[in-house]
Amino acid sequence: MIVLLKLIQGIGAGALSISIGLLFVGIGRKITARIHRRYGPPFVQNFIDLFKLLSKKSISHGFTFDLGLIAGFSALLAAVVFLPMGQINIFPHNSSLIMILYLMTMAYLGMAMGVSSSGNPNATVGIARALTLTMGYEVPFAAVIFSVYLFAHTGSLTNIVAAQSGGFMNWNLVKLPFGFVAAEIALQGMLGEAPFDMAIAPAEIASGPMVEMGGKYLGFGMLQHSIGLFLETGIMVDLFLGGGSNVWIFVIKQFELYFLALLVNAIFPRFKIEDGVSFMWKVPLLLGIVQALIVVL
Amino acid sequence: MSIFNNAALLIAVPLLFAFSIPLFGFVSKQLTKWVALFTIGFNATFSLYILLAHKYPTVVVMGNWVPPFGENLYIGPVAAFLVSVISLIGLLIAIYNLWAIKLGDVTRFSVLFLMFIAGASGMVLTGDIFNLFIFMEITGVSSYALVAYGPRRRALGGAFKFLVVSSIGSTLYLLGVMLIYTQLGTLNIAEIAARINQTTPGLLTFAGILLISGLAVEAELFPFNGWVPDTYTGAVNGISAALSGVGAIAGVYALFRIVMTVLGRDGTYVFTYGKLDLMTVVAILATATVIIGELSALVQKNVKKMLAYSSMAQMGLVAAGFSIGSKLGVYGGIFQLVNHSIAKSMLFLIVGVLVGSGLGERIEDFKGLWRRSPFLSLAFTIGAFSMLGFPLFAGFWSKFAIVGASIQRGGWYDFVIGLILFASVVEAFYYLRIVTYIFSSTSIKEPKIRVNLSPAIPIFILAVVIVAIGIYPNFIGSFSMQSAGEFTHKMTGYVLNVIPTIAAH
Amino acid sequence: MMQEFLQNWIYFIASLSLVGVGLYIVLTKENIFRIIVGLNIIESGTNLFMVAIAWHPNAVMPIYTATNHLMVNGKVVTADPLPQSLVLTAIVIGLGTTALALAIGIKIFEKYGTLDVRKIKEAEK
Amino acid sequence: MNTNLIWLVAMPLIGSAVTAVVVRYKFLDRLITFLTFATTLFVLFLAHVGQSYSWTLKFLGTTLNLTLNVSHLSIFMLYISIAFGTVLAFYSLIDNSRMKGFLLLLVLAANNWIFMSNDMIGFFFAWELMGWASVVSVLGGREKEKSRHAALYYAMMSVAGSYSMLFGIFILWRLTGTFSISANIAYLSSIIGGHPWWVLGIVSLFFMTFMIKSGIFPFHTWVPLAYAYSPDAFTPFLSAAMSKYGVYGMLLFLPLGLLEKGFPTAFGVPWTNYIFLWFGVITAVVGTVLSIFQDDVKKLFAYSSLSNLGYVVAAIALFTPVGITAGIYHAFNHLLFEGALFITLLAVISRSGTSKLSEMGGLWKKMPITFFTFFVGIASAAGIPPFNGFGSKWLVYQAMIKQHLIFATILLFLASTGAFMYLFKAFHSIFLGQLSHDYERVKEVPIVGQIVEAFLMIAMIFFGVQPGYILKPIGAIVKSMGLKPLPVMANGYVAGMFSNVYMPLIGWSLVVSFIFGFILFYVSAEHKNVSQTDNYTAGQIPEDWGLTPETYQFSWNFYQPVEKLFVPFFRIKIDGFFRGIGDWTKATGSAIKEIFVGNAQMYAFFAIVGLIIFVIAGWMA
Repeated sequence: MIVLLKLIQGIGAGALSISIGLLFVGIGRKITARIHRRYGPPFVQNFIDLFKLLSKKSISHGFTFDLGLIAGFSALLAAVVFLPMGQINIFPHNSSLIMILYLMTMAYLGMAMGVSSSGNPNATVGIARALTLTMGYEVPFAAVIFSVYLFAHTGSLTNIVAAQSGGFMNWNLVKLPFGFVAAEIALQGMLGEAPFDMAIAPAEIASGPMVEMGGKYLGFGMLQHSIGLFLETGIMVDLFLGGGSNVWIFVIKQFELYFLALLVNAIFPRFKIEDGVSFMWKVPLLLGIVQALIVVL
Repeated sequence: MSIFNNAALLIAVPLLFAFSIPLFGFVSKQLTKWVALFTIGFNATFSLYILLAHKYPTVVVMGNWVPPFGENLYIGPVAAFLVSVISLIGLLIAIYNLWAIKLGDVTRFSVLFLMFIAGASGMVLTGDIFNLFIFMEITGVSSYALVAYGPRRRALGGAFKFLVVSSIGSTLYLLGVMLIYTQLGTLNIAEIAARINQTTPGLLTFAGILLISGLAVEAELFPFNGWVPDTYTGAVNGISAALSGVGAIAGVYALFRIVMTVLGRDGTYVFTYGKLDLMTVVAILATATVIIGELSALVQKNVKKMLAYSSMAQMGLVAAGFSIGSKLGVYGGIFQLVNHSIAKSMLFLIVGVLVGSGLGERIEDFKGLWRRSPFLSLAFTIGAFSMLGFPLFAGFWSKFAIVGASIQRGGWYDFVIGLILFASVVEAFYYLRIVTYIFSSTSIKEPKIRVNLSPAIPIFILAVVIVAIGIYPNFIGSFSMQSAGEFTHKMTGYVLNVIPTIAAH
Repeated sequence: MMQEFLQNWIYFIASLSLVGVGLYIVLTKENIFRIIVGLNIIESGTNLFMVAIAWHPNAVMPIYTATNHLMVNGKVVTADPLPQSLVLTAIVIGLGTTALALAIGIKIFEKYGTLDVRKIKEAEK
Repeated sequence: MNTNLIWLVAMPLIGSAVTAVVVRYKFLDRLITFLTFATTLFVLFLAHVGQSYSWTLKFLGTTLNLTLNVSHLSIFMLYISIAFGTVLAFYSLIDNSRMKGFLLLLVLAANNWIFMSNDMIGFFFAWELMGWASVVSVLGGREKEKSRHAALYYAMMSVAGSYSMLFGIFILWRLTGTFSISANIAYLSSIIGGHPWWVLGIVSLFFMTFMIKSGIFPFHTWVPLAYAYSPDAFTPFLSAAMSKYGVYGMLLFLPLGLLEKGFPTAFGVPWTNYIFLWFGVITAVVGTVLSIFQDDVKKLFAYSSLSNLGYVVAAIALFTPVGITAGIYHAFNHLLFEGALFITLLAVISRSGTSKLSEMGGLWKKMPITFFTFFVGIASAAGIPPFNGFGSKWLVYQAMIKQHLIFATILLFLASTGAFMYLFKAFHSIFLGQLSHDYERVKEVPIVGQIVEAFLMIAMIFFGVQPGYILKPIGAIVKSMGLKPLPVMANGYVAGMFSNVYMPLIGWSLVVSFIFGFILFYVSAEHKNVSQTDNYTAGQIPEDWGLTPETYQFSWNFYQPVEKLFVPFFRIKIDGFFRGIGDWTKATGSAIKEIFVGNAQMYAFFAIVGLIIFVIAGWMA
């Protein structure tokens, strides 16, 4: 019986993350358009695109191409299940932060496998850039995570959220300001937003990994991006903004973070890959280490 | 005692046949080599009979002049053990010579070879220091001539150097003997050992130094071993094997018989003017030999020269083992001495066979030997690993014992063994360099090396013996332990067996 | 014991200086035959030393005859016979070694065409 | 006095003797090797903790008894190394690289003896035996000159290591008079309070040997050479099982009770362990960074195995309950996934004939089973949850964080993300991308290979989802070391210090979401497969540009942009230090050689000078 309940909750969480993700991207496109002083597509545009893509015939590069893209989508779906979202917390005792992060890498591994088996060098160069960038932002993010670990003496997101209950004052955002700023920059890298979107750079490598995706594969890519977006902002909310008492507050807080990222995305040009990584290892890492020192001493 | 079990035969028979070989020579040149083979065979069986049937300790009196007055041969555990090793290795080398010595003057070669074996056995058996000098000279003369036997010019240069340095060494030894004789009036080792306290310290130390420097030439210790590289490279491989196998045993035995039994006082040794005892001086020389030997072997390009330096270094290691003075140290020393002569003579024989079948002497020529003759490369690896002291091979136990004894003695000996361990890492490098050359086969197809029977037998037997000792060390270990007892406990071990009535004073 | 030994110090000095001369020749000369001669001088030096050890002042020859009494009222007057016999063997051994050295010297001359030790070394390098 | 223990050592020795005889016939040689491994594994089942066996050896003047006893640690290490060895031996039936069975069996005999020995002589005997047996096997590599150099370099390191251990053994023998390991360690921990420097000196002698064997930071330079150029069938055993000997040795010497003696501590860890921990961390980082830029696949995985060893050493250096558990658990995981990766590499190299990443590509079409095992292997090496690598990496972070070692953990995290980079690079360059024409005829490995690969894949998933089976014996080991073991509630449960993970749950959620993915995939419109060069290239066809699959495959200079970042890092060369020592010894050697100048006068002169020095030394000293 419990299993059935958990299954339904899981499906609900999955559907929620997909729809919220697509919604955010739609609104995001409208906001970026407004910044560029044009109207931009309706905010439900992404849902329309998704249905169009899923119904179009497309070409594939063999079994690993399909398996890879499906894995990319479903691994993220599995990771969402463990994320405490406001009062929906499907597996409260099993939401270790590092476990979720490593589960997300499963998704990126799947997508990378699919994309690079397509044989198009642009795709593999894109993946190589994405992995280098991961090494870039993981280091400051690790500094932040471990300072939060030590600060809250716990590794599971549920307890971190519980530790921040109560008013705005005891959010981690207030207690660990440097950590939040470092994590914010790292989030920029995770989402692949402006200064760090060299992985899907349309000009240099024909939008990198997505070069061979068409039809339902592009649909899967879009789904993966939206769930990833939901997950990463969700983690940031749980870590620093107290996780929200119910789901809708949780979603609003996520949108705040995404909105911040969008603003930066609309303005900044792209880093070269090695400058991006060295930037990540200078400013955010320094902040993270400062934060860690404060927590440790 | 019946004529047959008189140990003097060990010396008499080889000499008898040595000088009667020219008669056989008239019949046929090859026969002389077989005669030499059979005499050494007799020597080997007789000494093994003494060793295994535990016929020692016996004193063989010459012309029934009772020991302190007449000359005597003393067959203790050391003498029995070393004589059997000498004659066994001599036998194997003689078998090798059947194939190797074809050109040149075969009869005179066999005469010299027999004299060499007789001299070496005499050195080990004799109980009289002047006799020791005579046998040293016999071994010396025969080995100069044997070295000069080699076809190449280098042999003559090597022989001449060996001759000059050894004759200076033996004159020093003779002076030392005379100095001892003037004070104690006797030449018998046992009596000198017992009455060593009656000598005046100044003269005794000077005599001791002279004796040691004289014998150090034969035992290849540092300042006196200049002749080693040129002589070993100049000589024919069979002779280098004999020199490094048999000559080294006799040389080291003589040196430590004098230092430990004659000049020793059960654990303490003659002090040079009351400060530095002779044993420490020998220890310093031994460590210097090891280091210099290993380092100069490292940069050698020619395999024979490398093996020469390596045998010099191993003699240093053996001397270091002896110079520790404890029973364990002497045990390690003797065991290493025997292991070294087995392994080193095998290595020289292998090089002999390879050179014989047209392979160059440079290290690079060993490339891909595995393809051309698996038997020789396997034997070479077994010999090299035993020299390095890898487990499952004979050298492991003896090197283990020497390191143990020297650390057990402690004090500055830790530093000594530290240097020796560094030197053996260097040794590991140049041996493994050759082993890796052997097994990394090259693409160029070279003909297979055919090893005919006569050299194959000694190499095979020596390789099997090395692995057998490596797996079950107690067979040789027990003999070396008894002989260690004879060296360290001077009075009970040696003197009282020879002259029961004498009381040490 | 020491002062009896030093009584005939003049002979020891002489014989050891002979050994010194021999050593000097062996160490400095380049010609092989000169070296062999040097070796011989060392040999004879040691033999003299051995004989000198056997003798003490106003010693009598050690052969027992009616007139020659070895022991005079309990004190040994004869020279010690043993080192003299040792000298015999030492001389024979010296002979052997010199003969071999000369043979090798001749062979070296045949092969190298020179007797100069330094030139042999260069030829060998 | 259970005699079955002696059979654990004797069986491989007999097997090796038999295989030595039939070394000519490769299949027979491999068959007997496999049978010996199998019987040793069977004999191992009879051994259990607490058994002991000793026999006397009259040597060194006294009767010494060589004892074997089985502790929790040794039974654990024996099981994993012999089990992996059997799998490898089974695979080697179809392999044709130049590995000699009898050498592998010698190493196995030494392996069993090392893990069970309780006396220093036996330990040293087995250590040196394993040393030279592995050196000779490394010699059989494919590239002749390189494997010769690699074997020589490895030989020098292991000889230097064993001599330093020999020195340590006899110093201990002089102090305690016995050779038994447990007695000596007890003695060391008893006098540690009195004069710590003396004890640290002895222990560092032993630790140098163990660091060399496991390839830890200052002594890691031989690892890539030895792994890359040893025969392909021997590399898995060399990298998976043999690197654990150093770890086993360290675990023997770690419980010195430094904490109780009030030893000065840094971050709650004795300062000696702290320094040693940093050696581990540096190895992890160095391993990862150097591995990213390798083009030879075996060198790439050699560095990866090096960096995983760094993890293990960093964890056990903490000497806290969770640290030791994490270290041993990661050692096991490393053995499993590194072994699986090297065996699949063995398959790929034997089929494609090259070990250069830039020359391979697109092999997944031809070797599906190998492809899947390799995929599971790199997933678990990167530490992705459902597979076995995650549990131990996660525990290592928990252990480090518990001691507030933030910087060390950040570096380890960098090492793990770097791991993902080089693992994907290898995965892509071998299996994905363009399949070149001359690999058209490549076939999958024979059925035996597929069975082994499938078995390893299932093992990785099983131990990933059910880590309890491994954590229970490790708990026993930790308890035997006098620490409180971690609670293991259920088989699937990994309890960390900060949070805990129920592994099967992750597995189930992945399965469910995969089902959703497939449903969505088949619901949407159908797709048509196209050839590998039919790509989005702005209208032209790659062939028009004269592109062949090889040139169109992107695998050369995979992380070239990152290389600029690490250029300052490459300038410091560790093996320059060892080469320096080598050149110095050679220089002194040739200087000393001048002494033997070659003419009789000089030698006679030396003799006389020696004599004079003798006399003066006697007089003056």
